[in-house]
Amino acid sequence: MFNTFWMILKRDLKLALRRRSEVFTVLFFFIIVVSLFPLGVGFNEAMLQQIAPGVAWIAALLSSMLALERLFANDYVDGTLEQMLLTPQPLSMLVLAKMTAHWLLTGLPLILVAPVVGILYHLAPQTVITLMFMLLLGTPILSMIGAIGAALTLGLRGGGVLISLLILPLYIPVLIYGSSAITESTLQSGNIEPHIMLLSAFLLLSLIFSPWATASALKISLE
Amino acid sequence: MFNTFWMILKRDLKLALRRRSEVFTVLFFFIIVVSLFPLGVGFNEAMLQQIAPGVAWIAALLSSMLALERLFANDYVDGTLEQMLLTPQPLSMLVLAKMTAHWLLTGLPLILVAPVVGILYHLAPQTVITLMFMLLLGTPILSMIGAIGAALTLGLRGGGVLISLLILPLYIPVLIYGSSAITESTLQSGNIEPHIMLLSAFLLLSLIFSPWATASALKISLE
Amino acid sequence: MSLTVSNLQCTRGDRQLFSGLNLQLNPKQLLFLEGQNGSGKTTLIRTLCSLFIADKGEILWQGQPIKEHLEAYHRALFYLGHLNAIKGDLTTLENLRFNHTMSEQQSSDDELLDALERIGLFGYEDFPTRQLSQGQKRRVALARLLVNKSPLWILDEPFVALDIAAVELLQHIISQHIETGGMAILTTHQAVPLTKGKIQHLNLDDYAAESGMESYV
Amino acid sequence: MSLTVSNLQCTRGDRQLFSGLNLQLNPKQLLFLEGQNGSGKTTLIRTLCSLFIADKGEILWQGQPIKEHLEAYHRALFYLGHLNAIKGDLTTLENLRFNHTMSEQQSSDDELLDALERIGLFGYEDFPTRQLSQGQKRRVALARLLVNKSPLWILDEPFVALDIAAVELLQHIISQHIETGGMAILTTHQAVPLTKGKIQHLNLDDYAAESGMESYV
Amino acid sequence: MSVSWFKYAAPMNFYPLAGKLIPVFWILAIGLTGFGLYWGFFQTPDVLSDQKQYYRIIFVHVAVSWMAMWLYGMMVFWGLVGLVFNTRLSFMMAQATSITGALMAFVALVSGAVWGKVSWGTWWDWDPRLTMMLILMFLYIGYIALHSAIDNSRRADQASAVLSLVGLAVVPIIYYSVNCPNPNECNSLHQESSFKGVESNILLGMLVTALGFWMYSFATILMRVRTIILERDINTKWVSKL
Ligand code: HEM
Ligand SMILES: Nc1ncnc2c1ncn2[C@@H]1O[C@H](COP(=O)(O)OP(=O)(O)OP(=O)(O)O)[C@@H](O)[C@H]1O
Ligand SMILES: Nc1ncnc2c1ncn2[C@@H]1O[C@H](COP(=O)(O)OP(=O)(O)OP(=O)(O)O)[C@@H](O)[C@H]1O
Ligand SMILES: [Mg+2]
Ligand SMILES: [Mg+2]
Repeated sequence: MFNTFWMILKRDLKLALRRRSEVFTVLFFFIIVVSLFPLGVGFNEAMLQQIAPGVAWIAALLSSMLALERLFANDYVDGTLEQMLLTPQPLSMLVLAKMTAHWLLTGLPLILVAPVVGILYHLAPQTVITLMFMLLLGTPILSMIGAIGAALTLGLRGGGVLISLLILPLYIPVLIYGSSAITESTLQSGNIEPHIMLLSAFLLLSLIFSPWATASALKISLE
Repeated sequence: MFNTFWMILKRDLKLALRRRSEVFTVLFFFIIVVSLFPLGVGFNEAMLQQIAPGVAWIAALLSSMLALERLFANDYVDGTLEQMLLTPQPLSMLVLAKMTAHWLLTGLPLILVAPVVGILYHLAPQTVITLMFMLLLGTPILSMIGAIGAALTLGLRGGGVLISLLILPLYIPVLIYGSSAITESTLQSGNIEPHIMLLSAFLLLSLIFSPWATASALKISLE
Repeated sequence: MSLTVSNLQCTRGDRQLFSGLNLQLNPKQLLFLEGQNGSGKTTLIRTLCSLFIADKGEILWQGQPIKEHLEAYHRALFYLGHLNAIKGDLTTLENLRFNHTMSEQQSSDDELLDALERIGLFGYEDFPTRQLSQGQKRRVALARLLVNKSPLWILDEPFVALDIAAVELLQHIISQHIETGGMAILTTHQAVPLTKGKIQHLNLDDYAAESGMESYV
Repeated sequence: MSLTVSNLQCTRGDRQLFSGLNLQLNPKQLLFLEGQNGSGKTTLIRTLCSLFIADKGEILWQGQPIKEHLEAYHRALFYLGHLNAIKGDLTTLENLRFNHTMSEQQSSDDELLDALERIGLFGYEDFPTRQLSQGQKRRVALARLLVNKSPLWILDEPFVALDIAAVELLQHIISQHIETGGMAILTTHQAVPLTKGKIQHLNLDDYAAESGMESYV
Repeated sequence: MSVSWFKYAAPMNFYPLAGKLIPVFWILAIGLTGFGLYWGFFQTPDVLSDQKQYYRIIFVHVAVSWMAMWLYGMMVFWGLVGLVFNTRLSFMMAQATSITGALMAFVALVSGAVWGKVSWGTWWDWDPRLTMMLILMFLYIGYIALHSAIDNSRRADQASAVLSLVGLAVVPIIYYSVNCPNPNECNSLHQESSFKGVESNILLGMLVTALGFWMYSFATILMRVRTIILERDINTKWVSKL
C-alpha cells in the first residue's frame, strides 16, 4: 500500500526532475502573471496593495491548474494508466501519490516564491507571512480538487481549457477565504483565525473525499 | 496558394465545430477568470472600474494562450504536420491559416463577450465599446505572436506552461496599450488615437513577420 | 486455474461486434484470436482484462466472476496492448523496474538487467526510452515477460514492430510460458508458428452479428 | 526520373547509425530496406523525405539535390510513416479528401469513395476515424495510395496492423505501381513476397558504424 | 585572415584557444573591476546630491545593468550568426551568454532593490527602467527554459535563436510601451540622459567597472563554452584524447 504510494511519488518526482526546467516553468508562470497585473491596471501603490491578495491567489489557481492537465494525461496516452489499473494496487493510493507529487511540484514552490509578490506589490512583511501561510493551507486543496477535474477530462480533446471550466468554480472558496484572510490581516483588529479554521476544514474534507472521487472518475474515463 | 489557406482554415474550423464545446470553453474560461477577480479583490465599485481594463486584457491573454498549446500539437502527434511539410504547399500559408483559425475561435468570441465584462465591472457603454474595439485590434496580435511560441515548443513536455514563459513577456505592449486606451477613454479629455495607431502598427508588423517566423520555427521543431 | 467466458456480447458505439462468444482456457493452453481488421479482437481482449465492459455474458477466473475478485484476477494477469506503457524520460531499466514492481512482482536488478540483455537491449540499460526505435520500445515493454510470473498472459499484437530475431525470441518465450503451465491469449495478423502446448483458434468473424453493418474486404 | 543517394551518413543523439551509404533507384524498381530493430531504417527513410538532416552525403532527385528543389521533390513524393496522419474527428472520406488535396492531386469524390471501398472501408465513409480499429485507421491512411499519382512512394512498415486480406491488397497495389513505372522504398519485418518489377534489398546492418556502441540481438 | 577565423569556428580548435584566453580575461576583469571599485570607493565624494554613502552601489549596479542589456544583444548576435552560417560554436556562445546575461539581470535587480531599500525605503518601484529590467530577465528565462526543454541540441540551438530574434524585434516595442504607457503624455522618445550631472570621476569609476564586468563576462562565457563543447563532443576522438 504505502509502497505503491512511495513508488509512484518517487517516479513522478524523478520524471519532473529529469526536466528540471519544468518545475521552474510553473514558478515563473506565477511570477510573470503576478507582474503583468501592475502593467495592466497601473502602478498606484494603494491599489496594488489592495488587489495583491486576489491577484496572488488567482495566479496560484491558474498555475496550479495549468499543470493539472498533465497530471494523468501523460500516463494515459502512453498506456501506463491502464497498466496501473490492472495491477493489484488500490487506485486511490495511486491517486494520492499523484496529488502529492503535483502539490510538491506546483504548490510548494509558489509558497516559497510568495515574498516576490510582497516586493512587487509593496506588502508589509507580516502580510507576506500570512499569504505564505494561507497558500500552505490552500494549495493542497487546489491540487486535490484539481485532480478530480483532470481525471474527468482525461483523453478529451481540449482537456486543458475544459478542466478550468470544471475546476475554477470549485476553487472559489479557497480564493475567497485565502484572499480575504490576507486583507483581514492588514487591518488593526484583524482576526484570521476563522479563515484558517474554514480552510483547514475544507482541506480535511478534500483529503477524505477527493482520492476516492478521483479514483472513480479515473475508472469512468478509462473504460 | 489561397486554396491551401482556405482548405486548412475550413478544416480547422470544422474540427473545432465538431466539438462545439471547445469554442465555448475558451469563452467561459475568459468569463470565469474575469468574474473570479471581484471575488478575490473585493467589490469596491470604483476599484473594479479601475482594474477592469487590465483584468479583461489579462484574461484575454490567458485564454488566447491556453488554446495555443493545441494550435500545432494535435497535427504534430498524429503525423498530419509532417505530411503537410511534404506537400508542395508553402508552409507560411499553412501557418497563416492556422493563425486565422485560432483567432476566429479564441479572439473573436472574446470580443463578442466583452459586454459581460462591462456588466460585471460597472463600465459605461462607451468604455465597453472601446474595450471591444481594442480587443479587435489586439487579439490577432496575440494569435500571431502566440503561434511562434507554439511552433517553438512543439512536442515538448510541459508545452503549455512553457509557451506562457516565452510568450507572455512579448504580449506586454498589447496589454499596456490595450488597457491604457480604455482607461484613457474614460477621461474627459481622453484621446485614444495614438493607442490605436501604435497597436495597428504592431498588428501590421506581426502580420508581416510572424508567419515567416512561425514557419521557420516549425521547420526547426519538426526536423 | 482457468479462464471461462460464456455467452459474451460486446458493442462499440452502436455496432454489435460479436455475441454468444464462449471460450475456456486451461493451463498449458494458448488461444489465438483471429479476425479481420475491425472484427473486435482488441475489444474482446480489453473486455477480458476488465478494461471494457461487455453488454452481456460472464468472465470467470477460477470459477469466479472477475468483476467481484478484481484484485486476485489482476494479480494473475499480464496484459500488453497496443501501447507500450513506457515513459520516454525514464531509462530502459527504470521503466522495466517500475512496471514490474507495480504488478507486485519482485526481481533483483540483476534479473532485470539479464532480461533486458536477453531481449536484445544490452548496452541500452541507461538510455532514456524516448531515444529508442519503434521496435526497441516494444522490446522494453516485452522484457517484462521474461521476469513475469503471472499465469495468464493476454497480448494484443505483440509481434508488431519487432524484427525477425525478436519475433523468434518472443515465440520462444511464449512457448516456454505455456510449457511451464501458463496460459496465453494472443492476437496477431502475422503467421507465427507456435508449436508447444495445446493451441486453440478463435475467429471472431464467426461470431460477428448477422444484422447490422459489416466490414468488407 | 531517379533517386540517387551517395555517401550518406546519419547520426542520432551521439550514435552514428550508418555511413557511406549509396543507392540508386530507377523507375520500375522497388527497394526493400532491411535491418534489425534500431538499425536506422526509419531514420534513413525520414532522411530521404527531407524530414531529417544527414550529417554527410547527397540525395539527388533527377540528378538535382533535393534540398534545393524541395517543392518539385515533394510533388513527386508520397510518404507514409508510423503515424497515420488522420484526424479522429473527421470522417474517413473527409480525411482522405483533405490529405489527398493537400498533396495537390485532384480526384472526384467518387474516385475517393471507390478507393475507400477497395481498401475495405465500405460502409465506413461517414464514420469519424476515432471510432475505427487500429487496422482500419491504417487503411484510411493507405487509401491514398489508390488515388495517388506520385512516382516515388516511401513507406515505413506499411503492413503493420493490417489483416491478411489487406496485406495482400497492399502488395498488389505496390506491385501495380512498380509495374506502371513507379518506384517504391519499403521497410518491413514481415516477409511479404512482391514479385513484379526489379527488387533491390539494402540491409542497414551492413552499413552500421564499426566504432561506438552497437545493438545486440 | 578569413581562413583562420573559420578555423576557430570549429569547437575542436576553439577549445584550446579559449583555454588560453580565459586567464587573460580573468586578469583584466579583476584588474579593471578592482581599479574601478577602488576609484569608486575612495576617489569619489562621500555624498551625491541627497544620497549618502549608499550611492556607491551604483558602481556595481550600473555596470551590471548595462551588461544585462548588452549581453542580450550579444546572445541574439551569436544566434543569428549560428542560423546564417550554421556554425555550432556560435550557438554554444549564445547559450553560454544567456546564462551570464540572466545572472547579470538578476544581480541588477537585486542590487537595485537593495539600493532602493536603503535610499527610498522600498524594495521595488514600478519605474520604467526597473520594469524593463524585470522583463529582460523574463526574456532570458524564456530563452533558457526553451533551450533546456529540448534535448536535441541542434533543435535547441536553432529554436532558442529564433526566440531571441523575435524577442529582439519586440523589445523596442516593449521598451516604448513600458516607458510610455500613455502615448498622449510622451512628447518624445528620448528620456533625459542619465549621465547629465554625474560627476566625471564617478563616471570614470562606472566606466572602468563596466569594462571590468565585460572582461568578467567574457571569461565566464568562455569557460561555459568550454564545458558545453566537452558535453556535446564527449564521444568524439579529440575529446577522448584530452
Ligand atoms: C530593483 C531595482 C533596480 C533596477 C532593476 C534597476 C535597473 C537599472 C538599470 C537597468 C540601469 C541602467 C539603465 C540605463 O543605463 O539606462 C540602472 C541605472 C541606474 N540606476 Fe537603477 N535599478 C534599480 C534601482 C535603482 C535605484 C533604487 C536607484 C536610485 C536611487 C537607481 C539609480 C540608478 C542610476 C543613477 C543609474 C545609472 C545612471 C545611468 O542610467 O546611467 N536604480 N538601473
Ligand atoms: N530521438 C532520438 N534520439 C537519439 N537517438 C535516437 C532517437 N530516435 C532513435 N534513436 C536511435 O537511432 C537508432 C535508429 O532508430 P530508427 O528508428 O531509425 O531504427 P529502425 O531501424 O527504424 O528500427 P525499428 O525496426 O525498431 O523501427 C536507434 O538505435 C535509436 O536508439
Ligand atoms: N471508440 C469507439 N467507438 C465506437 N466504435 C469503435 C470504437 N473503437 C472501435 N470501434 C469499432 O469497434 C470495432 C472493433 O474494433 P477493435 O479495435 O476491437 O478491432 P480489432 O479486431 O482489434 O481490429 P484490428 O485488427 O484492426 O486491430 C471496429 O469496427 C470499430 O469500428
Ligand atoms: Mg486491434
Ligand atoms: Mg522504424
